[in-house]
Amino acid sequence: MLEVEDLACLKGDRLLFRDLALRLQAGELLRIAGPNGVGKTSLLRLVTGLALPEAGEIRWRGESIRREREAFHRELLYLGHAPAINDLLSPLENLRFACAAAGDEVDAETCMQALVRIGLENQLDLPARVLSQGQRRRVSLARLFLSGRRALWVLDEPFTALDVKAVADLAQALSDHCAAGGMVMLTTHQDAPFALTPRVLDVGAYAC
Amino acid sequence: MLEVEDLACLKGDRLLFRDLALRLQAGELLRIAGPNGVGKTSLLRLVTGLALPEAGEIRWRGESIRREREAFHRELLYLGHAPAINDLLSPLENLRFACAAAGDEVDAETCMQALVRIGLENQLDLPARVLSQGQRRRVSLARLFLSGRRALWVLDEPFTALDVKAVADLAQALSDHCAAGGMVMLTTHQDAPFALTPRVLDVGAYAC
Amino acid sequence: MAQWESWSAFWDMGGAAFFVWGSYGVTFALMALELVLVLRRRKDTVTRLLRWRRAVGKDSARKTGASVPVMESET
Amino acid sequence: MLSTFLAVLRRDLLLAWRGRADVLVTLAFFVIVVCLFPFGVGAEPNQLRAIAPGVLWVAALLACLLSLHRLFAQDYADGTLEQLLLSSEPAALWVTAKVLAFWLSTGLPVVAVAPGLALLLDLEQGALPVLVLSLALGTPILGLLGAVGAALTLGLRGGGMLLALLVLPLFVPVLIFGAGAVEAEMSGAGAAAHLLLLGGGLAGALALAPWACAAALRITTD
Amino acid sequence: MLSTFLAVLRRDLLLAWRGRADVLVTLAFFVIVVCLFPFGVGAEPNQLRAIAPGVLWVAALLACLLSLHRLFAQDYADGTLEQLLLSSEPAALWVTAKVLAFWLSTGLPVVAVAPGLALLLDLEQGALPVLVLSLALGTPILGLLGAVGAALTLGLRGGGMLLALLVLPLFVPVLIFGAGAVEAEMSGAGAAAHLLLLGGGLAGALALAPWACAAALRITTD
Amino acid sequence: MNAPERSRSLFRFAAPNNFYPLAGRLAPWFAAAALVLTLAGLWLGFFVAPTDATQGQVYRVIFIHVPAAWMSMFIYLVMAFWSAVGLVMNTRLSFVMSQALAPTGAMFCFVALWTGALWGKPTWGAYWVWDARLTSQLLLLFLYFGFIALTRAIEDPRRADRAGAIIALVGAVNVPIIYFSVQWWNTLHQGASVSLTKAPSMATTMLAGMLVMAIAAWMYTIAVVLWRARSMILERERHTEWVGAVLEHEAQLKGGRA
Ligand code: HEM
Ligand SMILES: Nc1ncnc2c1ncn2[C@@H]1O[C@H](COP(=O)(O)OP(=O)(O)OP(=O)(O)O)[C@@H](O)[C@H]1O
Ligand SMILES: Nc1ncnc2c1ncn2[C@@H]1O[C@H](COP(=O)(O)OP(=O)(O)OP(=O)(O)O)[C@@H](O)[C@H]1O
Ligand SMILES: [Mg+2]
Ligand SMILES: [Mg+2]
Repeated sequence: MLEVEDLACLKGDRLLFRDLALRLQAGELLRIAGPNGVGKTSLLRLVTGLALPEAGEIRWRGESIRREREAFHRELLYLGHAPAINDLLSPLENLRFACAAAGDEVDAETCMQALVRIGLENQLDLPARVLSQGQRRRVSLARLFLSGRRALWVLDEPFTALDVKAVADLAQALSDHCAAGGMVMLTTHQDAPFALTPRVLDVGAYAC
Repeated sequence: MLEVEDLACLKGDRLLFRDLALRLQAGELLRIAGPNGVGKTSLLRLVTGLALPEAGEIRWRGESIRREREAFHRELLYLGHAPAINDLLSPLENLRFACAAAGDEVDAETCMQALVRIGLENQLDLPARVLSQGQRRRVSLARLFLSGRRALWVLDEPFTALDVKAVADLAQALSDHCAAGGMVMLTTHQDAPFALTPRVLDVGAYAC
Repeated sequence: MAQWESWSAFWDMGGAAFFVWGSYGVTFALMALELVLVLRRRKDTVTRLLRWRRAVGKDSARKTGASVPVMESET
Repeated sequence: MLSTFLAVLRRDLLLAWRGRADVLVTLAFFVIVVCLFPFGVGAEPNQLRAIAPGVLWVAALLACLLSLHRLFAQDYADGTLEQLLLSSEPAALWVTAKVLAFWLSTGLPVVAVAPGLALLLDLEQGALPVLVLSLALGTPILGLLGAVGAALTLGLRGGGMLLALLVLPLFVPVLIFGAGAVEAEMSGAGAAAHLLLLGGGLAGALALAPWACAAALRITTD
Repeated sequence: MLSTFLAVLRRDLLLAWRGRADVLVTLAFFVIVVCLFPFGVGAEPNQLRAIAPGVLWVAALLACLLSLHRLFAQDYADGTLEQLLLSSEPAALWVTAKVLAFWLSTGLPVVAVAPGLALLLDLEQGALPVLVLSLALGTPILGLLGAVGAALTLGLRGGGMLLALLVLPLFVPVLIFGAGAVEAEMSGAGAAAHLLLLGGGLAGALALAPWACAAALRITTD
Repeated sequence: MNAPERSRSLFRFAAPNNFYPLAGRLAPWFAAAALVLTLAGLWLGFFVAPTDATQGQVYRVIFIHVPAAWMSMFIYLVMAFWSAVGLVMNTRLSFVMSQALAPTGAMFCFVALWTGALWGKPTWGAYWVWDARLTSQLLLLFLYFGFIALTRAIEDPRRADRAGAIIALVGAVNVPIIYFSVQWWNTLHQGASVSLTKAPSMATTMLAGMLVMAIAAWMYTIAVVLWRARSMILERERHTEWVGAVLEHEAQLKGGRA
């Protein structure tokens, strides 16, 4: 459904990779691998359409994502390095805004349940500023439980700062999404107990 | 050498832990464990003297760290969540400044070698802003190779964003430091291949 | 020399030497400076790019040279 | 369509309320700059009265300018902006919501306290309504134009100051007509023409600036 | 002792040089604020001349104020400040180095262009040396006092604005003596007394402010 | 640098690899023309044109003041034009052109201000008055500075191109607004107390000198901008093979000379 062809990414003087191609089908879990600095984050940002490629083409359901940006973004969920959490708002407020801004209609009750499910039941009303690293991370990850109808999840190092149990839960959630016909594309340097083995794409293979 | 007694930490209206006690001897590697939000980062900041405890006493070589602050800080190396990297400076400049500011006399050549050793030979002159997450992390970690004479290393999630090989190297460096009579206190949720098994302190055991 | 009795009268500009020569002087100095900067920039660019090419190796150059689209566009 | 607009508007107002300090301090800045003038210039009433409209307007402009960099900075740093750009709604829409919230939380208070300060500088009371009206029409223009500058300078080194350099020339006409309106009223010439021009400017800015700003944001996050 | 001082000074100057844009733009801000005044106040030469010292000093003060928040912000955000506080040298030492670097990169350029702008406002040429001297003595005081405010407001919500609110009252005496010196010179009364007071203020600030600032930084990072 | 005819050839030269050598070939000719015309203009201005009846000799500043003022305004428009072309058509060369024009435009803008100020002191008794025309020139300088500062501050050239284009266009929309507002502002305050005193009927030799100098300024601008654009193109296209070839060629030349 997601097809990438001949992608090249130039950063400053350095051509990070070129001729990168990938296909992601419904139900697939794709892990982008490679050592630090090889261009995984850059690749994800290209795929989401946040950055423009130096060359190449990205298609979603057969249409170029630049031409059909809105349709693509309606089906995309991207969580990058930056957690998109405002320090002054509580986890609940942050989550509700994240959903509303993205266009998902979710009521407060459902958001609350998602936060409880992800283990923030005691932090619902604290300002995000005082949360621990792992708790901040969880706030943004809670969106995953509310975005089932978004087919493509693109996650940049989602396991960072999470404790062992949270890693296992998240891996389970990702597997479930794939089992339900979704697609997941993620980077991580950690091992996680996925129910289905992820396909691995090594960016290093396309490096220049 | 490092002794902590009856330590309590209050955040907002929550008492994170109390009656926490620990001793760290030369050559020991101590891992602070516990789920997200239990208070590991808070503990480390108390131990370094950056934050003040609600109750309890922290002693370094028998002296309270509040009374003998300077002597303690001369032997301490702390790397927190924030990488202390300026975006406009190159890795080399950042590292040299970090050492000079801390009072370590290190020349440019040695800094360069440390950066090369940690795998940044191609990024020596880039502004830190364009580095990838893992590369940023490495810049701050490079200080470890230059601070051998500092006995106590306090590291908050040092493995974050590092790739598998870098994790192994770092674990090796930590083990070496301990073998040479140093002390390491760290938090992490990841498994790392340490040469000597770390002693584990579960903050959860002291939680209220 | 239709306008001027002597060179000194010319340089004096009817008492307005400072204003007239100040204008012309600064103007031509700026233009000369700009020219020098532009030409030097070119030299710097060439040397820097040569060094860069040596450093990265020539094969990392993309193969687009001959086939640059007539109206080059990004995307 | 409207849901994103409302979500952004509601959140930004909530944030302004949470960070009340910010809003009050913009205001305090306005007040202090106006109050500094007598110290710098000397306290002679006639002179103060003559420069009062100019000082008030310059102070309002600076207060607005200095809070402008906050408009997108936080959202840019924490990744919210990326998420908004990934929303399927047109970006000009929520940009408008952000500017509106910004004006409600910084422009409006300035407009509200201006009459009080005008009295401090001994401005004639007859000119007060015109002062308020000119500020009420002018500050949203400043916000809209400033938003474009703020979007363009996001995450740049000289950020805040570069922003000042970019937008100040654009602010000059607003300043001229704004302060001019008050002076025209004081001199008896009537302020209608000035105010009409400000209104026209506001309509124009409202129609164009959000699009320019949205384009700038897309460029910035590239 | 000196090695930390020099390391910090060298790095901050290097950073200022890297971020040249910053420095130039502070300057541009100063220039623009001065130029805005005629638009607000009107272009009559006599009036402009009368308010020129005040306007120049207020503009210098604002330019300084607005760059102040940069003094520690970056180091605070990226953790460098923590590291500096963990250094075994006395904090007042490297704080002085930071303020010195700050003044060299923002105060000095402002002092340097002030005479040109004074001509734009038609100030008498005789008063120019006093203007320059008063700024050269006054802006370091602003930097030193401002550093304390910057340290206290680090990481707070209303940061930049709160800073303005905190330090402006402290700046007022400097403004009064600074602008007063120029006006005294223009009125023929002689500026010596004003300048001596400014010099005394500088000595006092230099002796006290770094310690206060260091204490404030320790509190902030707690 | 005004828009050439929209013919096929435009599209051919829009490719940087065609433009680069062409610019290199043309620039010296424009530079030479600028030199010759400047000398001719100076000769006309200083030795042929008569002394002005009211102002004496100081009026001779006009021969650079007016061309510089014209150029500074015109260059901004051309800059905005290229920016618009770049945004609409996605041609990188257009952005290069607009950024190459900016420093020269700012330079002329400054020259107009400087010469005007020096002219003003003897004629009006002050280096500066807040006259409408003067003021809008000053603001134009700020617009130039803003554009230059913005494009310099952004490192990624693609982002710099587009951000600069936006601010150039916003500025261009504002230039007339600024101009008229300033004019009105001034008249409101002090009527027409200050206005540029034009010589009632300019001597034809004066006019000729001015025009020749204006054309010289044109030629100079074109030459400098072409040269600057060449460096910028090399920089941006450094990954391409044709730049590789150019660089090798340059290296050989240097080696040959050394
Ligand atoms: C800093 C001061 C000055 C600035 C910024 C300035 C700016 C300008 C500008 C922008 C123009 C071109 C405007 C146009 O063609 O519509 C111009 C033209 C001209 N200026 Fe100035 N000027 C200054 C001072 C003076 C002074 C002091 C004089 C003479 C007393 C003067 C005489 C002229 C003349 C004769 C023209 C040609 C007008 C025309 O051809 O329409 N300028 N100046
Ligand atoms: N201007 C530039 N010049 C040279 N190299 C650059 C420039 N900008 C970015 N880079 C390089 O591009 C790469 C960006 O990598 P990216 O962030 O995509 O890495 P990543 O695979 O996500 O790494 P990590 O695992 O550390 O997150 C880095 O190696 C960085 O050094
Ligand atoms: N003002 C407050 N009120 C209530 N709880 C607070 C307040 N400030 C901090 N906390 C809590 O204190 C804890 C701080 O934890 P800390 O950052 O030390 O956790 P951590 O063990 O390092 O976690 P992680 O593994 O996620 O990094 C969090 O649980 C946070 O919710
Ligand atoms: Mg990454
Ligand atoms: Mg932690």
